[in-house]
Amino acid sequence: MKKIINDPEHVVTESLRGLAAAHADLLRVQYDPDVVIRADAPVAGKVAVISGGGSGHEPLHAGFVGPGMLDAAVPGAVFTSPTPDAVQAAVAATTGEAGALLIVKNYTGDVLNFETAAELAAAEGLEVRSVVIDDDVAVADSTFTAGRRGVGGTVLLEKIAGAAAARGDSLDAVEALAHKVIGQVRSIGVALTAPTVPHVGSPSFDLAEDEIEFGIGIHGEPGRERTKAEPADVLVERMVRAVAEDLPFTRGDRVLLFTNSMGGTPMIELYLAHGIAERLLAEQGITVERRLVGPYITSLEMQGISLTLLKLDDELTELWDAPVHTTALRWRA
Amino acid sequence: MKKIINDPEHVVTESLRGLAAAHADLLRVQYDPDVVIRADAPVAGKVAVISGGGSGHEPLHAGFVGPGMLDAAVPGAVFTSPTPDAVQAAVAATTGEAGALLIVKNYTGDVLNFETAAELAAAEGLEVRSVVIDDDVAVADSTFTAGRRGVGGTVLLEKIAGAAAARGDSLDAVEALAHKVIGQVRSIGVALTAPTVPHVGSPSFDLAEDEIEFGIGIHGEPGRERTKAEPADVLVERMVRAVAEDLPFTRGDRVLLFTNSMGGTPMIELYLAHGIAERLLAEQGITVERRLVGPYITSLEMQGISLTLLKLDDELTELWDAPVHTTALRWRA
Amino acid sequence: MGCTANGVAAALRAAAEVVAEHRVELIELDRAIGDADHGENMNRGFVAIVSSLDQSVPGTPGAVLKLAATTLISKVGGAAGPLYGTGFLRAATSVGTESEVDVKTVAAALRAALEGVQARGKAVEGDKTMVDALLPAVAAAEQAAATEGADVAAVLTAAADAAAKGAESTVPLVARKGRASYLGERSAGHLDPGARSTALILGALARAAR
Amino acid sequence: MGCTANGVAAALRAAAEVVAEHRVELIELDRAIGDADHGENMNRGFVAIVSSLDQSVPGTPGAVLKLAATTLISKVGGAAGPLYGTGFLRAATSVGTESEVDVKTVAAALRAALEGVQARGKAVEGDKTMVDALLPAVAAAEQAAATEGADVAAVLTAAADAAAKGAESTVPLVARKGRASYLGERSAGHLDPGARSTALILGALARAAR
Ligand SMILES: Nc1ncnc2c1ncn2[C@@H]1O[C@H](COP(=O)(O)OP(=O)(O)O)[C@@H](O)[C@H]1O
Ligand SMILES: Nc1ncnc2c1ncn2[C@@H]1O[C@H](COP(=O)(O)OP(=O)(O)O)[C@@H](O)[C@H]1O
Ligand SMILES: [Mg+2]
Ligand SMILES: [Mg+2]
Ligand SMILES: [Mg+2]
Ligand SMILES: [Mg+2]
Repeated sequence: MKKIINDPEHVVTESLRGLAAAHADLLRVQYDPDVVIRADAPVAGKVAVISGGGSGHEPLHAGFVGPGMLDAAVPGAVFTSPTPDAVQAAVAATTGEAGALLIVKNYTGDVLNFETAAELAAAEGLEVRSVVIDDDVAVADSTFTAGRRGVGGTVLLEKIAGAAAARGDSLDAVEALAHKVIGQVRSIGVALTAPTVPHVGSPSFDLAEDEIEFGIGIHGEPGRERTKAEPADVLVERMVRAVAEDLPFTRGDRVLLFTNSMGGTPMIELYLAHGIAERLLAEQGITVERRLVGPYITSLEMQGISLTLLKLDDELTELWDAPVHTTALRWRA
Repeated sequence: MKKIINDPEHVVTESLRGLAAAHADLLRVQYDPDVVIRADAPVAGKVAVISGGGSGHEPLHAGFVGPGMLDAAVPGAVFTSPTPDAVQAAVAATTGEAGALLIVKNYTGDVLNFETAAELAAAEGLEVRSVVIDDDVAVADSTFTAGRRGVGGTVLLEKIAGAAAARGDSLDAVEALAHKVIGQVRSIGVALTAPTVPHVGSPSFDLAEDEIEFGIGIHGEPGRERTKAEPADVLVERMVRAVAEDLPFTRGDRVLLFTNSMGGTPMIELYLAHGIAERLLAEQGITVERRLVGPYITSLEMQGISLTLLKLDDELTELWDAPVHTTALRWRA
Repeated sequence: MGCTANGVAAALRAAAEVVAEHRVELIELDRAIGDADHGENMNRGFVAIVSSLDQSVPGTPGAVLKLAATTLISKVGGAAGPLYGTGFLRAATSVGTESEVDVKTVAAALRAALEGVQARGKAVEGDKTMVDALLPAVAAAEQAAATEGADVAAVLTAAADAAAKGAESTVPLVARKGRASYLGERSAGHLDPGARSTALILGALARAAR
Repeated sequence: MGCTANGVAAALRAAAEVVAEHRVELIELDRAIGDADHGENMNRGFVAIVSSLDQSVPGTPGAVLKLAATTLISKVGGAAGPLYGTGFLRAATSVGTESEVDVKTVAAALRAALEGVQARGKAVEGDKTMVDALLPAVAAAEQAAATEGADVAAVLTAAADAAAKGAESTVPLVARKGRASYLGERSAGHLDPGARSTALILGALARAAR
């Protein structure tokens, strides 16, 4: 393993020091437990929007802290969900009368730790709700399993919930919108290489030179299916089909297309894939009305991409377009 | 080689199709020769700022096309400078009475091709100047060699020259400012892994599991020195020293610190390195007044980082802060 | 016979040692069907428990278990943190404020831990989780506790042996809970890391009690 | 005797074939001390020349060379594009509008090409560039052209042989121009890719002329 780190045990905290130094205008960092908080929090009268999860997916979540998006992000150890006391610290630093919405990616660890934190917060008289996002179509859904994972849709959900809170929506309204987004967003990922977790020191899985993982998660969990590498045209078509058929998205739909790099994929490949997806959706009569292209929810240095489709309507489009000022997403601000 | 591409020969053009589809509000793409042009070009009365170079360094340069930065970007084949006719096409699409400034990274190929283009443009009566940026301290400078390479400083130069042109500076003034930036910006890079050029199919160089290249270029050119991998604290200190001693930057200086990922380095490591650099500069009494952290000038999927320091004054700071709206850099717009 | 507060503390130290020794093994098990952090997570938690105990040992077995529970909850994260944390917390509550624990108390504490893990994680036997180690352990402990003349060591040994077998039994299973469930059929053929850590910890507790 | 426009075209086609055959070799040479694109760049240029010639062959040797020059300039990019382009352009100008070229014209064209490359790239002998192949080639061509009864094939063969030797001579050199110069001392021990391509192309032209 070659990484630009010191002791693997301190990699998250040391990285947060750099984040804090770089963006003091936007955010502040509390340590032990580690929490990233919007510089001007708590914002009076506003619903706090909080998310978090294991580290290693940057810019998710800390890169989305700031006006128009998250009030706080709770980074766990690499690929490990944060603990309830850290989530509680985020709630304490950001949440007032208007309450807080916790955005939780659907992994057993995240769900359990955020659940515990929400209980603790409720015990202190704060109104805290949580929503669980589970947009990954690679995983077969069932109430008897852990269900689908939360992946790329999380970025879009955080933006839209953050915009709703920023315009003054109540906790009920922000929560309802979050459920709406969760209901109409779907994603699929693919990996060409494996990430290496610092404390492990070797790649999370082994892929032969001609193999890819289709339906990869964002934690180096092996995907659903290991297949031969394919030309981009073939691969992206499989991905678009997997996503578009799941909801299903149909002719006449207006969508946001989010083409995401898992970290190690160069932009030249990412845009190439994005172009193919745009073409295929146009052929299906689906109108791509907004797009996001870049590394926004990553898996350390893993090479791969994910595609996320969110069905849009006027309200979601307006919330997506609303001003946002974070380290990773910024417009009209 | 595993990449999300079709035929290596068409990777640049296919990627540009995705770029065009994603950002029709900001830019348009002309093909064969391939040029990326600001959507509303030519902007009447404004000096056009144009740059370009081999592809594989995205978002440089096409990601910086838009209001407040570049009027056009000229992408060559991967790691190969573009040809004069492509540069000429960019000039033709963007340049009016006010003339154009070509920002050229100091590589023999780039210099020769842009030089030829400038001659051809002059022959058509257009006022076209070029500046050559050579900020890489890894390379020993001499008039008897190819000189220093243009690396990270290019991003800062494009932003500042673009802002000067946007505020209405004359070609003389923009050119003078560009020379000023070139005079006071320095960079150093390091690689942990090698990039793989699509038409080559294997890594550009071989590094043992415990080796790094210190002073790497952005084209997979081996660096000046191959050393053992080191903890981040040691490595970043060597980098800061190499840059800070070159100009030299001294106590009391105000600087912009640009911590750049070469593509494959995760953000968690990048911010960790940035934090160390901030600390070291503070210890030296150098005030980091602005910062840029992210993958802005990359080398495909290469893992590694570069540090760039630009000495600031009020004017440069103001130009850095000026509104910019491109796919990769955006603020106050 | 580790049934006082100090005895429980010593047993937890023994567990911490075993977890540290098996850190890489647990990482590798989790790498195969999860995200390669279980060994790191558990080790982080138990290192923190030991350093808490180094500061001071609470006065009763229940208080020691509660300290372990809150430490695991606040240090481990992931799925294992809340699950083990809840398990220890329920065990602590079950033990109450007595200054010594006997065989019945131990068996009841294990049952309480199992119920806590199942309440939080909703896993049943055969889902390929730590429940597959803990559930037979509880049954074995209860049986041993009902045996004439059994001491705490005997009860924990019975639990540990059953847990080890239970853990092994996860190998052919297809996971229905936790991260391994994403793998579907591909999760079969691998030992569940959480079941393994449960067996390791019970083994350490049993040895400490002898 | 390839001295008409068609002869020059045929020679360029031969060069294109050789470049294609050696594409990977040139990439590998450039990978060692550059950026691994020289073979790709040259091949892209010569493929384009051939497809231009497939459309139509200009009427004079000079016009054919000019077509090659502009194609290389607009298709190759990198350092090699402008350098080879300028070389061919100067050669074309030197040849002028004659319909056949003789030994003197060939030698003079080579000299013009060298001067063009040096004017653009500022490299001198020993800088570890294509100049180290082209410069001795010109000298050898001029000597051969001055020899009683020499034909174009003989002149080009002398140039090609000298270029091959010149290319080999770059191995021990430390680069002072081009991308390899960034390597400093580490550039020694490697054949310069541009010198190698110059030798290959002259070799192909010579064989075509026979
Ligand atoms: N719902 C559940 N109920 C019981 N145990 C579970 C459940 N989900 C996961 N586990 C256990 O947790 C272990 C994984 O723990 P760990 O790797 O630390 O957390 P994570 O899966 O969040 O990375 C699994 O091996 C399994 O034994
Ligand atoms: N200044 C120069 N003068 C002459 N030849 C040069 C000069 N710079 C580079 N070259 C030649 O160009 C070759 C490299 O060409 P190529 O790889 O196509 O371009 P690039 O270096 O831009 O990638 C070198 O091997 C060398 O022979
Ligand atoms: Mg985990
Ligand atoms: Mg090149
Ligand atoms: Mg795990
Ligand atoms: Mg080259």
